[in-house]
Amino acid sequence: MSLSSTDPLIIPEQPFLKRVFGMLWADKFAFVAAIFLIIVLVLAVIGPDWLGELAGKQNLRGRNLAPFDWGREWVYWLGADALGRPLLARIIVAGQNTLMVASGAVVMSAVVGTFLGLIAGFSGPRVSQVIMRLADVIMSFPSLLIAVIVLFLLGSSILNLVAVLAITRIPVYLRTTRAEVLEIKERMFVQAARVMGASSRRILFRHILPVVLPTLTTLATLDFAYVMLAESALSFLGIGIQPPEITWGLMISQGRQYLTNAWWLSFWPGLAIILTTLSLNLLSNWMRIALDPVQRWRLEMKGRKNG
Amino acid sequence: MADHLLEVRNLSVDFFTAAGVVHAVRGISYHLDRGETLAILGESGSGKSVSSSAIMNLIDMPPGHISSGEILLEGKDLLTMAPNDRREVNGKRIAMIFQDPLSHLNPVYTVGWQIREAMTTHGMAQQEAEAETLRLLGRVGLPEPEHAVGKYPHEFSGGQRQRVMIAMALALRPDLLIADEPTTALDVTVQAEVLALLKELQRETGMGVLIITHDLGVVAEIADRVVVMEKGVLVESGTVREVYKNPSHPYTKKLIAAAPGKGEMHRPAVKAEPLLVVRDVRKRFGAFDALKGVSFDLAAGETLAIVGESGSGKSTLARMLLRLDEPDAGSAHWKGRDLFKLSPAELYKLRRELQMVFQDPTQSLNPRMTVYQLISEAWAIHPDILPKAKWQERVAELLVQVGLSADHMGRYPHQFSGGQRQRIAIARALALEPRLIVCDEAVSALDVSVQAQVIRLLDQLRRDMGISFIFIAHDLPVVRDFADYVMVMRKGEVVEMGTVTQVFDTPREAYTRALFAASLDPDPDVQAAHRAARLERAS
Amino acid sequence: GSGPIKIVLAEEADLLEPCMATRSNIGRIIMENVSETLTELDVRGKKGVMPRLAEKWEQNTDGSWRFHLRHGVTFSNGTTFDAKDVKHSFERIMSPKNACESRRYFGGMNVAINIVDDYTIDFKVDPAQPILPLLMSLVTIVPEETPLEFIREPIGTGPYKLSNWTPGQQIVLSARGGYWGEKPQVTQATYLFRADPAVRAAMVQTGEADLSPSISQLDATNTKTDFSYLDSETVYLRIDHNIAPLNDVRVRKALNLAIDRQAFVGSLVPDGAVLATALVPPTTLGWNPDVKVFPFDPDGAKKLLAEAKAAGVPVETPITIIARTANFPNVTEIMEAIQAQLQDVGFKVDLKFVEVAEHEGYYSKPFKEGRGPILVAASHDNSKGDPSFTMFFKYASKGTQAGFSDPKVDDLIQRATAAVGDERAKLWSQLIAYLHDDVVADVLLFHMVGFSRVSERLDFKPTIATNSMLQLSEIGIK
Amino acid sequence: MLSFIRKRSLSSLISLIGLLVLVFFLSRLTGDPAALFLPVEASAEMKQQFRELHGLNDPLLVQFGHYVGSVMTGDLGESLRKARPALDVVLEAFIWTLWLAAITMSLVAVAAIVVGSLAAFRSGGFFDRFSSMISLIGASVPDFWLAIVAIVVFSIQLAWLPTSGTGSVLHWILPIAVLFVRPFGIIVQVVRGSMIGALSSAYVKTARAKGVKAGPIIFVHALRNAMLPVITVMGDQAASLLNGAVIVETIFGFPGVGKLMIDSILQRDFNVVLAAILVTAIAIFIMNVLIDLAYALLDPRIRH
Ligand SMILES: Nc1ncnc2c1ncn2[C@@H]1O[C@H](COP(=O)(O)OP(=O)(O)OP(=O)(O)O)[C@@H](O)[C@H]1O
Ligand SMILES: Nc1ncnc2c1ncn2[C@@H]1O[C@H](COP(=O)(O)OP(=O)(O)OP(=O)(O)O)[C@@H](O)[C@H]1O
Ligand SMILES: [Mg+2]
Ligand SMILES: [Mg+2]
Repeated sequence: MSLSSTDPLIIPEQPFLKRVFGMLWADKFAFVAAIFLIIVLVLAVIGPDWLGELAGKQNLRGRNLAPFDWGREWVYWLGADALGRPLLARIIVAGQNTLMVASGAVVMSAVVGTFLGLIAGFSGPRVSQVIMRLADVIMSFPSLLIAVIVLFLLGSSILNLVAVLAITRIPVYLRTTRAEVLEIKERMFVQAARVMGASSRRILFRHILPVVLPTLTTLATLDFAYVMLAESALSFLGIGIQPPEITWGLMISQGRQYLTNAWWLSFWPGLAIILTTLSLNLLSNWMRIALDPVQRWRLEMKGRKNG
Repeated sequence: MADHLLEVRNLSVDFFTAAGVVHAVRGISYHLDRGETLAILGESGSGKSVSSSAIMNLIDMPPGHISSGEILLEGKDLLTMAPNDRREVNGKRIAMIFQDPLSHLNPVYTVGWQIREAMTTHGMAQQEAEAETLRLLGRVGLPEPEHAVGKYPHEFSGGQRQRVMIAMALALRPDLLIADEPTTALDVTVQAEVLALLKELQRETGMGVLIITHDLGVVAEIADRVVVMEKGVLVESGTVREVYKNPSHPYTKKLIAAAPGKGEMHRPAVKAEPLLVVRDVRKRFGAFDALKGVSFDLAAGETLAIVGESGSGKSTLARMLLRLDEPDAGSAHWKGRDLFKLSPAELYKLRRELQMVFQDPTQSLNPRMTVYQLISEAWAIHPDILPKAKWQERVAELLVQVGLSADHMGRYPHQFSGGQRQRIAIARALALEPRLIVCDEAVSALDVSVQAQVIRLLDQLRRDMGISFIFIAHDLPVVRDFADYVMVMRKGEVVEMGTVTQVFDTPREAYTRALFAASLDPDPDVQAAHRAARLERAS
Repeated sequence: GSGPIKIVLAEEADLLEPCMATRSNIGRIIMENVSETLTELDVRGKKGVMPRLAEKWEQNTDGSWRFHLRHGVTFSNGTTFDAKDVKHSFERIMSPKNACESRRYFGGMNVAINIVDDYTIDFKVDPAQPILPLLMSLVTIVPEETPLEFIREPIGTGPYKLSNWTPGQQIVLSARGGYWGEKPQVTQATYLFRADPAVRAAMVQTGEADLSPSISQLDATNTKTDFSYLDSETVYLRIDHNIAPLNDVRVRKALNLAIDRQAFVGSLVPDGAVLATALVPPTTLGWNPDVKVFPFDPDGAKKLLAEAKAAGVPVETPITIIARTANFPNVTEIMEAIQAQLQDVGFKVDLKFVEVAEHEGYYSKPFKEGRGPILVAASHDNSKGDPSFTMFFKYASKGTQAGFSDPKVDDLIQRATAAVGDERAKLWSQLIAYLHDDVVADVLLFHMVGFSRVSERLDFKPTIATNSMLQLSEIGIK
Repeated sequence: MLSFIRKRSLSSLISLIGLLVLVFFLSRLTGDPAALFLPVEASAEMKQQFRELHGLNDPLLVQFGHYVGSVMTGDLGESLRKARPALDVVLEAFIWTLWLAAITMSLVAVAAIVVGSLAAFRSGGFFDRFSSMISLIGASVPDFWLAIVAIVVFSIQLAWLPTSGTGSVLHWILPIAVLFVRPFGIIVQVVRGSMIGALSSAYVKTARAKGVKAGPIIFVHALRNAMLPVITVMGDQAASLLNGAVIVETIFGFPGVGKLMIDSILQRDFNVVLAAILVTAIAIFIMNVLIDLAYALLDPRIRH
């Protein structure tokens, strides 16, 4: 006997991808952001092979060419840099290194930080103390010093740079996660899971992590911008990525001295960073809603109306 | 004719969900006058809470949507009122007691602060509000109000939280009080006090009371009129007597017929080898002795009901048996091993044998998991119980067993009514096929017909599979129907313990007798007689 | 007129120690303003070494130098200046109890000082030092009471005394009474420090400062206030001759021919910069006008490379250019362009930017074992008028930055150092030509140009020495 | 609480010592200060003398022993570059940074919480979109860019504010404004995210049922529940202001500890680096203790 009280108008569940697309379509900003990011990704993958040569082609007579000269080849539409190299091409080519460094550092720090944070929040006071004091140490270790030490001892390479940037960002994730875990683990559903015999691992990853995740995603997307800029600061000090490699951060720091004379040198790569961060953030806000059952109707409803 | 205090006309509420539109309330109408008490009875999930939320303007819109109707407060439509005026109405003119006190209290503020705020928001001076808070907490029967005001919600027992909710709602002496299952977590003596308090206030201020309840006894005790809902539709209305004596709609008939407390009492067999031996368990919270030495035995296939005063330590005891809190002293031997001394690894192995249904269902369900995930998690943790291919089928089966339907599987907890959530929690506990289930007020939010169904289910499991139950409840008729042994608790101590027949038929202790005396009868006539007798005793 | 001025500098002086005044960030503030020297090099005219605290000097018959000191000079602490102070100053510089950097100019010399009387002093140097009077322009004079350790409050005989020093914020010098010389127009100078060139330029523009000796070429847009001046910095690529393929002269020549130096001028290097044929600027003694800049000849370079390759030189080996960020303006772009130009003729070139400590590791001996062929981009400053401050360190076998060792070079340096007058000039000229044409010691690039912004209320023209010394008494107020 | 602070101080002390040991050894592996202090032309002999003078020739362990010995007596050594006690140098600079960070973070906290909360209250609305856009741009704009543009606009074009330096209240405006932007951008987003969750909880419904106004619902009921991650991220931002406001300090000629630290690191002025790290680390440790206290203060469930 079923005492089911309501008989909802059952609409069959759509396949997963279609549902995601529907939800994405429902948030036009996120949709545009996703498209933008896909383009950026694709360009990052093919950029160096496609435009690498062009991006390195110097022309001292065409230095600091102003942007918006539609008469020229399209790669010059955003102007040229101090060596007359086409900025648009350079931005596209630089995308690869930039995304590699930024996503490498962000993912590494987020994963390690979150993991340690989960442990610190969930385990006994002793382990937690050790982890937290470690975080304190990293937090008060100036990032530049870490950079100098690591890059001096291990040599400069993209991987080492990623490691340096990642180390310095670990404490935020660690502390945020721990703080949230401390609160969430007191919630009843966590206790319910424990009663069912769920292992600590399961409780951490299935019950606690999903609640912390939205905050962490927000942080991570913001850190994307942070890491790109930090990388540019390191380059500026002579450690980190150096020409002829290019990243957006490096382009910004190279354009720095031309700020008042040729704004476009650092403006366009800056814009690239801003747009990427913005897109990531729009997408992470969207994801936050899409992953939250209590909020999800916002997307599903609109998706339905439109589609 | 003057306007009614409250008139609901043709109200319909829909919810948007991924699986489609849920018509939670469909064109219901009723009214309520000053000084009157209207009870809404109905099956769990029939739209009672939703319709009252609509009156309070608390439905999230969207995904909710009031598709038709008017809600008139003294002739003025609340649905079309300007937001600022509307806000003034809440708290001051209409107040609400929520069904699920834990999640409805702000975890980071003291209860005193939260009650005071109701008053200061509407212009009362701080000092006055403080005094009033103390008075209110005293009136709802919370012990040591001076102490209680400074405590946080998580430091209270379920019933105590409910009383905090009540105090908060009564703070401004509203014209209309909406009480959504206000007494489910209260023991009968406190329940009686609270109901008396409502009546008294009603007399003083002419307050109209809209009470949502499953307890026919409460209806008989307090209500003037009653409406019955089923599947979002209002199926019957009338005075309490009319409806009880002459139900016209089949659902109403079924409901009244299902009222507990009429069947045979269990007669437990001679004591078998005890499965669980609890000895002298003690627990302190700060300076407060929550448990002062509790001991009992429990054998396989037996049900021990724990009844007693709200705040007497029942949930605390349950939580300690499951090692969610650490006891200060005592032992609990499960199949000869002391639960309190097990290492985490050993405990893990025992987990699937001991399960618990929590008192606050909302909070005990992970809001990010669907019903399917919630229930099947049991098997993900203990893969040997059921192969993955069968999960879907078994979840559906369990849902139907507890009176839900298979197509609820993809929904999330927030999309359910209080009673439905409670059933999900029960289904989850059953999924593990444990040896012992601790049910902390597990059926209190269910309407009597579903309650009967669930009790039957549990009883059957007990018989067929030898599952033991520790059944914490306030509802004495349910206890009477289901328990083998009854343990009465008060102030952290066991007052009386015995077989169900012994405790119910020949209670030894005064407190136990007081409990029975305060118990309510679903028959309005019987209840009226009780009331008269009580008044006589009092005077 | 007269009055106070404000000067904004790029780099703060972390010390105001007189014996460190040869370091530019310190010297710019105290050299000849607070602490004076016996002699002074004329950088505006062609007068060479001029008297300052010494009125005149001559070489004794035994080869020692005798200085006749000025009478009536007092230190800002009131004590009188005499020969004892000079002796103490010199000994202080040579003392191992401190890290005075002027000591480096007297490396390898034995100096015996003999006080003849209060105002006469003899310096006997072994080996003989024909340019001792010039060297004395680097020795700041402190009172004899000055301890050997570094001091925080410089006392000197100069026209100014330190009146306020708030580390991180400002240093104030005020004119003092009792100065032996002419009273300067500037009564007080406040030094401010801003690392960013755009900010320095802006400060003069808004009136927050009156003088900024170094601004960026890009900001030098106002002809009324902005001046360019040859700033004695010479930019070059130091070649490490020890490692193939750079040990082959054809390869080194090819490097030189491959670079289009002229194309840089007016683009990445300001107009007014001079293509270098020597590591010392044209104002230096013995600078050789006959040495010609390598032409831009990519075909010639290719040909040389091919020849070298045919001779079995591993020209394919990747060569690394080591450069330091912010070493000189546009260093990144210049190095990238050079890299591209070298690659155009067929070199394999990597570019590596490092921070200052690492750069130093590549630039100076001992060189790292197992290094590949490297070119170190560096900038060298010699405004002292004599090549000896350069040649030994950069080219002698024992020189700390020398990338090769050549007996003929060693010999020329040794002889030139000991020579005087025209002979000295001739030898230096020879050395310069030999280094450039025969050894092809390094890839010389430019003598750089600096820009300064001077408020219109000041009357001041920067000179080649402005980098290391900024004499307030030379600043006029309109 | 006192015992909590005592315990925390003790464990912080241990990690502080660990930090110093780590920095001491690692930094000494990164090159020779003699080569940087002396001009490139300096002879090997001079370099040797310099090292002798500063005890840099001893084996690392001996150097460490000396250092520990002098630290015990409260002496953190001399700055190689400045020939002054390293601690004096650092403290002088640290005061500036502390003020800069404190003022900036206070402004950021207030502004970001207000903006983020309001954005969350009407999430998806115009204000939300607008403030998100602004804050994200803020979070991804390079600070030197902002600094130079601010100087060009406010000091040169409009001539309202001094370009740089210290002295008057006006001098503080631009540096603070520039420092403000990034943490503001980040914290707005964190507040927003956290608040969306808090605003949809049941207790907010209770507050609405009590007739509480929107203001208190947001800032009293929801905010306190949403504060945990916000405080953490604020702490992180404050920490990076405490040891990393380099660009702003450099451009605006602000005599803070960030620039000092960078210079000392690049010049291998070890004693200053160690002293600077010690001072900022103590500040950061104190801040972290305060943050942990704040957690407990904000959420009674965390108090044990
Ligand atoms: N946000 C929501 N989304 C979808 N369905 C919902 C939502 N909220 C409530 N419902 C559905 O509306 C119906 C009515 O719920 P309501 O809470 O009013 O029940 P109830 O009568 O109070 O039951 P109970 O006695 O169990 O508390 C239920 O079937 C529930 O599943
Ligand atoms: N964390 C805590 N801190 C302080 N006191 C607590 C805490 N938890 C429970 N208590 C107190 O312990 C007593 C017993 O609580 P418990 O929840 O066991 O009561 P109960 O018998 O289950 O009552 P109810 O029937 O109302 O649910 C109550 O007085 C409660 O205030
Ligand atoms: Mg309900
Ligand atoms: Mg309870």
